[in-house]
Amino acid sequence: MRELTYAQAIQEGLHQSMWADPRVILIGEGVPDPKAIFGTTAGLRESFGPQRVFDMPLSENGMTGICIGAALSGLRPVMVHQRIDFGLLAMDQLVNNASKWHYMFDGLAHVPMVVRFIIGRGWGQGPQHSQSLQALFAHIPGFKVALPATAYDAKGMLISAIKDNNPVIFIEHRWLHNIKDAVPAEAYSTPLDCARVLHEGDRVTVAAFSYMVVEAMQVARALAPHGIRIEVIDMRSARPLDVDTVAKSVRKTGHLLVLDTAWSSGSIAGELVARVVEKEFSALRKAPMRIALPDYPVPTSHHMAEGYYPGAIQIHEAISALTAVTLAPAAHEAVLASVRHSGPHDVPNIRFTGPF
Amino acid sequence: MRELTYAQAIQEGLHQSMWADPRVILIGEGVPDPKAIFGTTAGLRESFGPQRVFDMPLSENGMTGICIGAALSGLRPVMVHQRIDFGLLAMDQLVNNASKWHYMFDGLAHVPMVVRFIIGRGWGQGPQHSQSLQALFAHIPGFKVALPATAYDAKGMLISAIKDNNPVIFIEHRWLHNIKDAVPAEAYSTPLDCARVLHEGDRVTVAAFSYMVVEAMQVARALAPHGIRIEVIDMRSARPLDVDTVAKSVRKTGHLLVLDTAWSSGSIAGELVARVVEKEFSALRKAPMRIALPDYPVPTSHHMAEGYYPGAIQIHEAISALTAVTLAPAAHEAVLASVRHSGPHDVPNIRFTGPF
Amino acid sequence: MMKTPAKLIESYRAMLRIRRVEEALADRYAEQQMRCPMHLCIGQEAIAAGVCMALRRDDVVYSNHRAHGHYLAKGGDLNAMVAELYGRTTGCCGGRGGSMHLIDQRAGFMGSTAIVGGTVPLAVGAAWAARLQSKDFLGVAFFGDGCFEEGVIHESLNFASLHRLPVLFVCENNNFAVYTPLSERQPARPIHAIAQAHGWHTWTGDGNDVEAVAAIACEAANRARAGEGPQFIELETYRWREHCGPNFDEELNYRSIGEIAAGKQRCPVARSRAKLIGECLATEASLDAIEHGIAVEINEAFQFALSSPLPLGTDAATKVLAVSNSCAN
Amino acid sequence: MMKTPAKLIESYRAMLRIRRVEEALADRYAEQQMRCPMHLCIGQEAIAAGVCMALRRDDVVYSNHRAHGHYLAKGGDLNAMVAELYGRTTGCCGGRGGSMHLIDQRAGFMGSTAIVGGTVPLAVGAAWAARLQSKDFLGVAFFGDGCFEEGVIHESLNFASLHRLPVLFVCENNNFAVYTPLSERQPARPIHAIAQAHGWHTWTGDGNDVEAVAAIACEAANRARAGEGPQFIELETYRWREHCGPNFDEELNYRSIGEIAAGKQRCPVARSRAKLIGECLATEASLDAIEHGIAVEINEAFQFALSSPLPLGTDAATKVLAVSNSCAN
Ligand SMILES: Cc1ncc(C[n+]2csc(CCOP(=O)(O)OP(=O)(O)O)c2C)c(N)n1
Ligand SMILES: Cc1ncc(C[n+]2csc(CCOP(=O)(O)OP(=O)(O)O)c2C)c(N)n1
Ligand SMILES: [Mg+2]
Ligand SMILES: [Mg+2]
Repeated sequence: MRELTYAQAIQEGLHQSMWADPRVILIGEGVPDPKAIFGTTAGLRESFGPQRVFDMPLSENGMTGICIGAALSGLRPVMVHQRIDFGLLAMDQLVNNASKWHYMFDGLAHVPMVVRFIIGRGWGQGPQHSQSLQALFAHIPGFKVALPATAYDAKGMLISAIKDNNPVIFIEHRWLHNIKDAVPAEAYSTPLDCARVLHEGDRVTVAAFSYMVVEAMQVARALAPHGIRIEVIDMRSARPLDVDTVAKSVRKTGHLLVLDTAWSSGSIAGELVARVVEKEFSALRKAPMRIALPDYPVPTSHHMAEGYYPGAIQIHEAISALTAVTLAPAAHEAVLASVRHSGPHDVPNIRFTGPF
Repeated sequence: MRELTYAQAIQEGLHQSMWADPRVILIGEGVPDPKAIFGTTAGLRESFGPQRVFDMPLSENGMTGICIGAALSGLRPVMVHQRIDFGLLAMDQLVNNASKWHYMFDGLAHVPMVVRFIIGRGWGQGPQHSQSLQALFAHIPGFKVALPATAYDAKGMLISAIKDNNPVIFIEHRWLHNIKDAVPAEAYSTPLDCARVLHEGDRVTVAAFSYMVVEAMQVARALAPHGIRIEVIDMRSARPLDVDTVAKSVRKTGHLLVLDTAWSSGSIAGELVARVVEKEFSALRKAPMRIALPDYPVPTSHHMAEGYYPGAIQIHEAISALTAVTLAPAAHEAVLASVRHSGPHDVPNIRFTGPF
Repeated sequence: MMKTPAKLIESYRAMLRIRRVEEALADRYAEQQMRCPMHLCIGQEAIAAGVCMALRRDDVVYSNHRAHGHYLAKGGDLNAMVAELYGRTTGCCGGRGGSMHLIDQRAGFMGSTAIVGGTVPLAVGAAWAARLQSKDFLGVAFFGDGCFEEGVIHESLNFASLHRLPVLFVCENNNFAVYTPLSERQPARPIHAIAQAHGWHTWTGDGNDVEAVAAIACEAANRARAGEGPQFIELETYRWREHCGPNFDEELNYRSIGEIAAGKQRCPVARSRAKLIGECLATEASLDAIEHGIAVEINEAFQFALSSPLPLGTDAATKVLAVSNSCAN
Repeated sequence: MMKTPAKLIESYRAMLRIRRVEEALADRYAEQQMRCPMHLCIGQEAIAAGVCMALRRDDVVYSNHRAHGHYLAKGGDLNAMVAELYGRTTGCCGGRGGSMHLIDQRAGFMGSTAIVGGTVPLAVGAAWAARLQSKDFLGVAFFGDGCFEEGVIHESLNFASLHRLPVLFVCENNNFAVYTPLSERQPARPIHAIAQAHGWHTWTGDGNDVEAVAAIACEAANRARAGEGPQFIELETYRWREHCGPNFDEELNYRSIGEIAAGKQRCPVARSRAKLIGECLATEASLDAIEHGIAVEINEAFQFALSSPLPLGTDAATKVLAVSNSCAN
């Protein structure tokens, strides 16, 4: 089976979208530079030329407005920001204009635009370079907010996002960029409003966003040999939230655990917990749980950041608490061993050596 | 008992804070102008002079940064924005700098600053002038987010906010500005982290934010004569969320209804529902509910906006559904009659005649 | 261009029409049926009229909260505008926008919004789209002196200059943002000097002189269309009424009675009329006929609006998201 | 000011110290113990050194992601900086900030941050606070050519000019933002011309000539302190190494080998040394002694850092909110 990394899948999705539709343009700080946004825009200027692939001034709000204006005059811009933290500079144009234009002008116009934001962690990115701000966008009507967790979905959802006539906030976790997955060569669209059951189970529903899907799947695979089957749902989108898929699963499992890469308070994990409870209260056998970041910024020092990011171990613990299942000590050890992060905690893999 | 409107209470809180501490300065578009931010800044330039009370250029992000810099050099700025929508322009300085400065610089410095934002509704303010964006701030560690609902708290919480060494996001609903309450003449501080039980009851816990407290209290008063006592909690702050007070109440009532002035999805109402469920699952007898705005912008036309804002009627209905209490038809009619908004739906009272 | 009497009369008519429409809005606002904030441009009509005289229909205009004049001068539908203020289904936004959100895309009026500075980069984006699609329409942004304080102006000036885009910025300097004078917001230096420093070609003029405005706009538009890069026009003008709402505002005391009187003295409409009559370019009778024609049109527009269907609360739930046809495959 | 040999030697020492510190950081970065993004200013030292020579200790400096030079030149504690990069408790932010977040308030270094443009208005705010508190310290912001594209620059320029604040902006124009040349981001016009249009006094100079830099900064600081308003200094400079990280980056091909060589040719440290020797202002031996002193200091700093305690994960949960003493009553 053909495999690509998530970054390659993004690149391929961009390439095929630009090839299919001459209205698609690509712009962002560093888009055509040698590092090519972690490789996701590699070769695109060479393929489509400087009239469709742009670097840009460090003017996040203005350039967002310029892209909105270009979209309203017939183009389909894809903007890229290397860090979602920079998106805070563009909140005015995104929230006041892009999200509302179609609505407030009675559907007479629309803003077909994709804004790629990269969230992440590790290597001392620190308080201002590794926020996970998806909740800020997920609250806003008029946006679609995509958070693909696999290379397959990264490509398919990006293609959908570019074809979509609404502003789509497309959020990639950096620790996903190097993970491989089977990715068909042809162009394909993945819906922007459906969660996906990645691993079937009956003991507990684990609904995960973005990179937390990876952690959840590790636990699912580690527990399966011990007869504990958990249902892992890759939420894929934060807006709209596919509550139905989760609700259906909860009706089966009776337990809900939600995983997010963001600060816990006010996270989309909280929203999902609330929605499921409002809908499926009687199906729940215990209080739902969520695992997300503690409510403070991440410090830069890797020593101090140790333990900041919950992962497979914490997921495993939460599942044990929810299901009240106790593994035999040896089995328990085996599970822990198989999910433990190998190498330094602040890098996605041992090949990662900085410097950013 | 001495009564002031909420707007007068704000003005008095500002006046007393500036009088007490010469480091306090006040700045905002229109602060010293004839309309004085809905009267909340009236007379302050006259009292404290142009070296402490400032109008400002239309530069929301830059001026926020300038106030942060001033705060770091010894002043205690209070900034005012007539609409929270304009705050979207300042998200970078607020979230990337103000909220994190103390943390990321190891507590060596702090940003004692209050940012007053006005949320609201009515008179065709429309999609870009009446958003209720508290959830965006409530998600961010490092902020305190205050939403006083009474004149008493407006003054007390503003005084606390100004004394606080952290950036405090202080959110006022315009429809509160003209409501009177008993307000002591002397300066007093109200905590920024405590909800308050405004009306005791045992049938259902109604936890409300900002203006929704007014609607909830109408229902509480209307139901009381019929022997239905609901517990109304004025949440007062969105960050930190005083979950304990709500949890305690839910242990008594077994039912939770949360009211917010914002879009439902991703609201602080959702966060509160999730937190209470995570904590008090077994105390809940039914699925908790929330009442908030539908997930789309408000249109400008008052015809089209009719029904957009849920109020006492919907609260009453939700309470009936939660408690499964059916009032006799006459009693039901009496309740409805007493909570129905009088006059046009798009103004807080009939004296309001625009133009903004 | 403006040298012909026909053009002069046309620009007079455009200004007078804006004036009379807004006066009618102001008169009826107290009836409490137009229930939205409304910013009148009475006194500032020459800018809208003069600049739009120089534009083609396919040139795209973006505007701000004070948009009536720009919308009408660009050819926006009057009925749809009045209906919009009344919140009717026939309004240009179906009632969703009100006075601060006007649109008539067929007339090249792409939208006005309520956030100061919000549409400025959109006009640059339009010009960029024109460039990238090898079309020759212009992007035009109208904005005020207060708007010039927003950072997005700087970002827009930089990008447009970098790509030498076919864009026109029209800064209506009425010396106030709400009730705050320019002197409390900006240092004593010309606004256009900053655009110039960014590499824009700049123009200044008396915003009360429609002929002068049109002449500048015409030159500027020609240059922009010819690929000579972005053009910045700063025009002095004066807002006669309150910042927001239908009334005059002498009682607010943020500007002197003398200043207001001097502002009104420079009335662009009266000036144009005086010239037309004084230089025998038009007769009193012909101008009266224009006045009459406008009155009829306005009357019809209000009738149209008031007899248009009311939207329902349930209509508000629609069009939250655009249908994504192209996603169909 | 710079005319005395002592001052020249002092500025040479300041530059050399920055250079050697950063070289040491670069050398050890591969050990993977400094685990955070790190932006070296090697090649740009004359700006930090020259400007800070002109400042008083109580003048407050704000800086950006490329902050080591500014921090050191302003008198920031070397041990605390190196420890910060190693993420130790003794770091200037206790490990919370890393290379992009330096602070030493006693030295008047108020903070550097990772968001481009983020600290620029803070320096203006400091100057405003000085004015309002009748103090005579200056607010100083160091930033790059890329930063100048952010809207917040415009807003900061406007406000500082409006109030004629005692503020110095130092624009380090190294012609690149990451790997993107100025020509792809800004039109061909001088950056400082925009500050000038905002009413700032502007200065330009060769950022490789520490003497020239110090002379300009001295004049500018005097003017600002004397109430003559904000001062903008634009200096040409060159970044020798990769945008972020310890290495050279010829292989990335975003700039030519010739350009890099020419950049290095203008080495401010070598130039200063040549002058000191050439004009007999210092002996080889005395300069070697400086070199040696710096080496010792750096060695000690690394020892200090590496022998400092490691923070714990649990430390991260503290200091999220400031204690609000004044709220006690
Ligand atoms: C970002 C933002 N800040 C503040 C406001 C409130 N506001 C509306 S109009 C206005 C004044 C604008 O002044 P100017 O640009 O000169 O236009 P004018 O009203 O004079 O035509 C202000 C401050 C707003 N709508 N948007
Ligand atoms: C708001 C924002 N946008 C983008 C970035 C990513 N970034 C970090 S440094 C940099 C280049 C800055 O260029 P310049 O200001 O010239 O400083 P230099 O690196 O050349 O010293 C960029 C784009 C950022 N940190 N913040
Ligand atoms: Mg104005
Ligand atoms: Mg640079």
